[in-house]
Amino acid sequence: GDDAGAPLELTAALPDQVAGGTEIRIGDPAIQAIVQASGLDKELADAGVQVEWANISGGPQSIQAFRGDKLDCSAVADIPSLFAAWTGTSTKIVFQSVIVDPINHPIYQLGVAPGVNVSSLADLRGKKIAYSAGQAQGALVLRVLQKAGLSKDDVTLVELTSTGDSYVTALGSKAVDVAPIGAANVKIYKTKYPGGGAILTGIRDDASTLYCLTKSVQDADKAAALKVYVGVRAKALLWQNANPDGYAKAYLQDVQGLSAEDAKDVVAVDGRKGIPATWDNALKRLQETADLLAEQQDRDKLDVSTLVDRRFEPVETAAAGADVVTGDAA
Amino acid sequence: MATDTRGLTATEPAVRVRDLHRSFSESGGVLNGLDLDIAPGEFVALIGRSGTGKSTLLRALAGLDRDVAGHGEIEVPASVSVVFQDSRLLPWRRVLDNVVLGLRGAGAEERGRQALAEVGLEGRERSWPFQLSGGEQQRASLARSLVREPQLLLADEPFGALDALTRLRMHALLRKLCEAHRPAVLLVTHDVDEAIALSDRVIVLDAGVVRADVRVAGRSPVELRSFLLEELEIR
Amino acid sequence: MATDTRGLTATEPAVRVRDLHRSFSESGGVLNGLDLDIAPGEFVALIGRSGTGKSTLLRALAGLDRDVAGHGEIEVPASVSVVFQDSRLLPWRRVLDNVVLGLRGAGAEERGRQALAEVGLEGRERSWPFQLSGGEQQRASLARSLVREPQLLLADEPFGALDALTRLRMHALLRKLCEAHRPAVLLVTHDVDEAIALSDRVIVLDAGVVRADVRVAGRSPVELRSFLLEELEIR
Amino acid sequence: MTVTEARPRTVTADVRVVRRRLGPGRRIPYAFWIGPLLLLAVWSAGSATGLISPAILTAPWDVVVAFGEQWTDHDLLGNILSSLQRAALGLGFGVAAGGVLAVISGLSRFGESLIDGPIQIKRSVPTLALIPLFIAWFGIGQEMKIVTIALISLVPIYVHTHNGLRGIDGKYAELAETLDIGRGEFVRHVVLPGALPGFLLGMRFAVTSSLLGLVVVEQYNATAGIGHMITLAEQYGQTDVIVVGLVIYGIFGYCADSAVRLVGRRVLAWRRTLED
Amino acid sequence: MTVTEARPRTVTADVRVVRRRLGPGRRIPYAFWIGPLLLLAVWSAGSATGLISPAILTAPWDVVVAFGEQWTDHDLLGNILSSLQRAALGLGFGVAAGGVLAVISGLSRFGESLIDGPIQIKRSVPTLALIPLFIAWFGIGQEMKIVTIALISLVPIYVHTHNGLRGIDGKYAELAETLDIGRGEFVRHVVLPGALPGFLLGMRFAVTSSLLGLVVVEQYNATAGIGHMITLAEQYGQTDVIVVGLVIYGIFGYCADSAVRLVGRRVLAWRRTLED
Ligand SMILES: Nc1ncnc2c1ncn2[C@@H]1O[C@H](COP(=O)(O)OP(=O)(O)OP(=O)(O)O)[C@@H](O)[C@H]1O
Ligand SMILES: Nc1ncnc2c1ncn2[C@@H]1O[C@H](COP(=O)(O)OP(=O)(O)OP(=O)(O)O)[C@@H](O)[C@H]1O
Ligand SMILES: [Mg+2]
Ligand SMILES: [Mg+2]
Repeated sequence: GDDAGAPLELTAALPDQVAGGTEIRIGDPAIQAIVQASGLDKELADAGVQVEWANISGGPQSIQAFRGDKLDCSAVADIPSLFAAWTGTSTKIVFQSVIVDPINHPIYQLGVAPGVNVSSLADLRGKKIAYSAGQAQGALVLRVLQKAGLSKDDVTLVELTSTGDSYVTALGSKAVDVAPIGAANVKIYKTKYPGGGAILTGIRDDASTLYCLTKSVQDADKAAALKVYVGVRAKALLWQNANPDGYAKAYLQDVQGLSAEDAKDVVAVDGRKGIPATWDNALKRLQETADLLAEQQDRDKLDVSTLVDRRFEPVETAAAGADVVTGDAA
Repeated sequence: MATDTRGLTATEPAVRVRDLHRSFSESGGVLNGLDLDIAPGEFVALIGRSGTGKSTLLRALAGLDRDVAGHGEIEVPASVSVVFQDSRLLPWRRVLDNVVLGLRGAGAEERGRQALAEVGLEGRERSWPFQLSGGEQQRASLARSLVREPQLLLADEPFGALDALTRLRMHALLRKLCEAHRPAVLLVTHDVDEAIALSDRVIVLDAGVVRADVRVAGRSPVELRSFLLEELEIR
Repeated sequence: MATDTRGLTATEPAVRVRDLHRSFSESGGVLNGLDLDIAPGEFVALIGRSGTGKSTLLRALAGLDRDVAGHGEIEVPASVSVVFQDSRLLPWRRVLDNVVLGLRGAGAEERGRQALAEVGLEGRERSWPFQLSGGEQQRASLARSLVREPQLLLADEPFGALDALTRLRMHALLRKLCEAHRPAVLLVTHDVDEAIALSDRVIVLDAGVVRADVRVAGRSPVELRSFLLEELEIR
Repeated sequence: MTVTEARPRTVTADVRVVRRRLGPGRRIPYAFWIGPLLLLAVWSAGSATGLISPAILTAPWDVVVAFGEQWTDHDLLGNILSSLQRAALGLGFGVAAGGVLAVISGLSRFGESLIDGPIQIKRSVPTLALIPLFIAWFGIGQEMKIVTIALISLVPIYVHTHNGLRGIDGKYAELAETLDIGRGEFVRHVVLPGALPGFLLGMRFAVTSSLLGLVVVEQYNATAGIGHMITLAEQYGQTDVIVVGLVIYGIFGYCADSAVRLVGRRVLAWRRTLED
Repeated sequence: MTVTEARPRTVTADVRVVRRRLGPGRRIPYAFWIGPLLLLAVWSAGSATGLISPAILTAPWDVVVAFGEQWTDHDLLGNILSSLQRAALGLGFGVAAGGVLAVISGLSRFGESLIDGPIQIKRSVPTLALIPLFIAWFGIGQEMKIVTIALISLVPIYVHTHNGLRGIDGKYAELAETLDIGRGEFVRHVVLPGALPGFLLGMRFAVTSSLLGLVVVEQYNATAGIGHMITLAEQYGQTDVIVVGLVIYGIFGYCADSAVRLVGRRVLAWRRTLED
C-alpha cells in the first residue's frame, strides 16, 4: 500500500481496468499453489495484477499483518472477521465459498478420547471438552452445545489453545474427553491412539472467506486488482474440485510437506468446494455465529452486513458460471 | 618546620602534601594530618610498620582513593607511575604486552623488551603472568613502571619478593634510571638497609604522620640504621 | 651423600625427596634430580635466586603439581600445611573465617581468634581480606597455617611483606610454635639472616638441585652468612 | 636528625589528585528509573502525536483504562496471583535442581559427562515442542505447568552456576586441598561462594524465564493467569489487553531483576570490581 | 659446609604426594559425547521396549526414516540452510549491537541508566507478544525476522557482557588509570579481555536463542526453514517430522554450544581456574 491509488467509495462500482503495476498482498497459500499449478497465474498477469504472496493464514496472524498494513487480504474461516471488527480493525469479506456436502465433509469432527463413550451429541453431558475461546474450534464447541441443547454448565470446558496438535495430544493423554479436531487429523489421531474415536458434529463449519482490509478495497487500483483476483480464485476452487491429485501434489505435498500418502488422505476427507449463487445463506450463518459469540462471550452485537463487500459477489458467481451451487448447499 | 629540617633549596617541590587525612572507618584515621614535600629528582624512602598507611599514602598520591574518606591537599606532577604492592599484571596479557601497555610511539615494543631484559626476564616475553614465579612477576611489574620515565615514581615494596642478589641488581637498575631521567621517587620498603642504600632521604611513617624525616647524605649508615630501627620500634 | 652431610640420626625422615624432576617446558627443567630429607621436627630454610624453583619444590611437596611434567619420589607426612607465596585468603570469607577454615572441633573459632591476635590482627576478625594491608594479609595467611599444628609446615616467603619489627615478632611466634608441636618446617626466604636465625639447616637451591646444605648449629652466623651469599651469587 | 611532629590544623581543604576515571564511577542514585521512565515518555509522546497507532501499540492512558477494566471485571489480581504462584513454584524447583546438578557436574568430570550434554540439548530445543511430551507424562493440570516452568528455569541456573563454578580461580581449590577439608566443606566454603556471582546472574535469567514460561504453559488448561490472559487477548486481537499483560510482565521482570541485582550487591560485598 | 651435588640417576620412578582432588580434575577426552549418547540409548531402549509410545515420541529409527524422507522429498537441506542464514544474520547483528551497548552501559553510569532499563524490560516481555509491533514496523518479510532474532540474541550478549565487565577486578582499572592510557586502549586491553568470559557465556545463550527464535519468526510468512517445518508438522500431527526438527535443533544447539566452549578454552588460556 505504499503508492496508493485513487480513493474509491465503498458504494462505487468496482473499476474494470487495473492500473499498471498494481500489486496486491495476499495471504492465501492454498490458492497460491493452485493458481501456479493450474496456469491461472497467467490470467492474473494478463490482467496486469501483480500478487505478492504471503504465507500467512488464520486469524491472529492476518489481523496483526492488517494492523501493520502489511497485507491486503487473507484466507480465513468466519471467526476472524468478527474478531477484527470487535477489536477495531475494519475488514471486508470479498469472497465466500462453501463445501457442497458440508455435514459429511466437515472441517472439524469431535475427537473422543480412548475409553470415553460418546456416540452422539447428547452424550456430551458431563464430559470434559477442550475449549479455546478465541478460535474457530471454540465457536464450534459453543454451537455444538447449542445444538445438543446443553449449556456451558452441563459440561466441563477445559481452556486449551489449539496450537499444532495440542488437541490430539490432550485427547490421547485423556486430559480431555472430547475435543474438536481437524477432519484431516482424525485418521492420524486414531492410529496414534488406538481406542480413540471421533463423531460428526452435524453442524455446518464450512465457512470459508477471503477478507481484506477495508482500506484496500477503498483503493481504486487495488479494488480493480481484487476484482480480477476474486474471479481467478473462484476458478481456482473449481480447478481444485476437478484436479484433486494436482491439488494434493501442488499444495499438500510441495508446500505443506506431506507425504503423497498423507496428502491423499487429506484430499479424501476434503469435500468439494462450492461457489454459492448468493451470499445470503452464508451471511445468515455468519450472523448466527456472531450472535452466539456475542451472547456467550459478552461482546457487542454485530451486524455482519457491515463486514462484507457484496460488490464482489457477482464477480465471484460470474467467474463460476454454471458451476454455482444453490439451495441447501449454499 | 619540614622544609628546614630537610635543607632543601627553594625550588617548587614535585610532591607537596599538606594535612592529609584518610580513614576507612569511624573509629580512627589511617593518615592523620600528614605533611610531605619531595623535590624534583629526589629519592625518598618510606618505611613504617605493617598497616601504618604507607600504601594508603601512595594511593592518595596516585589519585586512586577517590572513595576514601578524608581531606587534605596534594600536589603531584602530571606523569606518575606506580609499582603496586601486588604486582598487578593483567592476567590476560602476555608479559611483554603488560610491560608496553599504553606505551605509545614506534619502538615501544623494543623498549619493553629491553626493560624486560634489564630485570632478567629475557625470553619470557610471551609467557602469561601466571607462568611467572613470584619474584618474576614483581620484576615484570617493575619493568612496566621503569619503561615509562615518569616525573614521579611511586613504588610499593617493589623488591619484596626478590633474593639478595637480584635485589642488588634491581637497585642498580633503579639508580641508573634515576640518574638518567631524575624522577622524584617515593619508595616503600621494609628493608632499612635498602632505604639507606638507595635514597636521599628516609621517612618513617607512624600513627598516620611523618614520625621521622632524615637526609642520608653525610651520615654514617650504621648510625642511621640504628636510629631508624629505633624510630620504627618505639611504639 | 646427603645424609652424612646433615649428620642426622637414623630415624625415618619426615620428608624424603629423591631424584625430583619438574619442568614446565621442553627446553629445560626447573627441578633436575633434587634430593632432600627433612627430619621430624627439623627446621630447614630454603634460599635461592628468584625463579630457581623454590615454589615449585614446595608445591611438589604439598602435592599440588599433579599436572606438571616430571618424575621422582616424594614422601611427606599426612598432615601438611602451606603458607603460599601470595597470601591466598578466600576473598569471600572474612578474616576469621579464613583462618578457621576447615578447623574442626569446639573452640575452633576461639583458636582462630587467638592466632589472629598473635599475628597482631586482633579486632580485624570481621574484615574482608581486601580491607587488609599487604602485610596484614600475609599475617592472616600465616595465622591460618599456624592454627593447624601440622606435621609439616611449608612456608613460601611468609614474612616478605613485613617490616623488620613485625618480622621479628613473627619469628618468635613461629619458634614458639615449633617448640610446642615440633613440625618439620621448610621455609623459603630471601633473607639470609632470617634463614640463619630461624633454622637448623639452610639449603641453597640452584639449577634445580640442592647446591649447598649446611647445618646452622655451632657455626658463626657471620661466616655462614658470607658463605651462603657466595653460594647464591656464584652463577 | 630532627623528628617532624604532626601539628593540628584548621584547614579542611580537600585537594586530591584528579585522575581520569576509567571505570563507570559511582552509582547514581535512582538512575535506575531513568531508562524505564524514558521508555514511558517515548511511548506517551508517540501515542499522543499519533506516530504510534493505537492498533499497533495502545496508548499508555488507554492501557491504564484497560488495566482498570481487567482489574474490576476480569479479576486481574487473581490472574496475577495464580501466575505468580505457578512461576514461584516452578522457579523454586528449577533453582534447586539446577543448583544441585550444576555442583555435581561442576565438581565431577564424570557427572558432567552425564548431565551436561542432556541439559545443553534440552536448552537447544524449543520448549513449546516439548510440551506434548510433558502433557503425555504429567497431564494438563498444574503439575505439567510447574514441571515445565521448573525445567525452563533450571537451565539458566545450571549453566550459570556451572560456568561460575568452573571459573573459580584454581588457587582457591589448591588452598582448600592443603587445608584437608572435606568435600562438603569445600562446596560450602569455596565452591558455593565462588560460584555465587554466576548463580546470581543465572537467577536473573531464571526469574524472567519462569515468568515467560507462563505464556507457554498457560495456553494449556488454565482458567487464570497472565499468560492465559495474553493468549486469549492475542486470539481476540485485543491489543490493549495484551499491552496490559506486557506491562505487568515488564514491571515484574524489571523489579525481580533489580531485586536480584540488589541482593547481589549485598552478598557480593567482598568483591571490589568495576561495579563498586 | 659440604655442598651436595646432583647425581645422575637411572630411576624414573614417579611417586608423588597424593592429595585428594577437590576440583573436577582433568578433562576426560570425548566424555563430551557420553551424555548425548546415553540420551539416545535411553530413547532407543524406551522405544524398542514400547515404554515410550510412538505417539508420544517417535522411535529413533523412525526419525532416521523421516529424516531421509524430508531430505529427499522436502528439501530438508534447503530448510536448514535458510534457517541458518536467518539465524546467523540475526545473531551477527544482535551480537554486535549487544556488545556495543554493553560496553557503553558498562563504562558509563549515565549510559547504563538509559540503556539498561529498557533492555531488562525487553527481556522480561514475551517475544511472541512483541511480534505484532515488529510486523508493523518491519513488515512480514525477512527483515522482520532478522530484526526479531537480532533482538532476541542481543539480550544475552548485553546482559552477560555487562555483567562480565562490571565483574572485572577493580585493581586492573586502577592500574590502567596510573598508566595514563586512553579510554579506547582501556576498553581494548582491559575491558574487553576482562569481560570476555562473560561475553562467551552470553554467546552460548545467544546462539541457542537465535536458533529458538526461528520457531517463532518462521510462523510468519516463511516458506522454508526448520521452524516452519516444525510448525507445519504440528498442524498435521506428524510427530516424526517434529522430532526430526527437534533433533536438528538439538544437534545444532549442542554443536554450537560446544564450539563456543572450545573457543572459550582457547582464548581464555590465560586463566587458571577449576576448569583446567
Ligand atoms: N579498603 C580498606 N578498608 C578498610 N581498611 C583498610 C582498607 N585498606 C587499608 N585499610 C587499613 O588501613 C591501614 C593501612 O593500610 P595500608 O595498606 O596503607 O598499610 P601499609 O602501611 O601499606 O601496610 P603493609 O606494609 O602491610 O602493606 C591498615 O590497617 C589496613 O587494614
Ligand atoms: N605454571 C608455570 N608455567 C610455566 N613456567 C612456570 C610455571 N610456574 C613456574 N614456572 C617457572 O618455573 C621457574 C621456577 O618457578 P618458581 O615459582 O618455583 O620460582 P621461585 O624459586 O619460587 O622464585 P621466586 O623466588 O621468584 O618466587 C620460573 O622460571 C618460573 O617462570
Ligand atoms: Mg602496603
Ligand atoms: Mg616462589
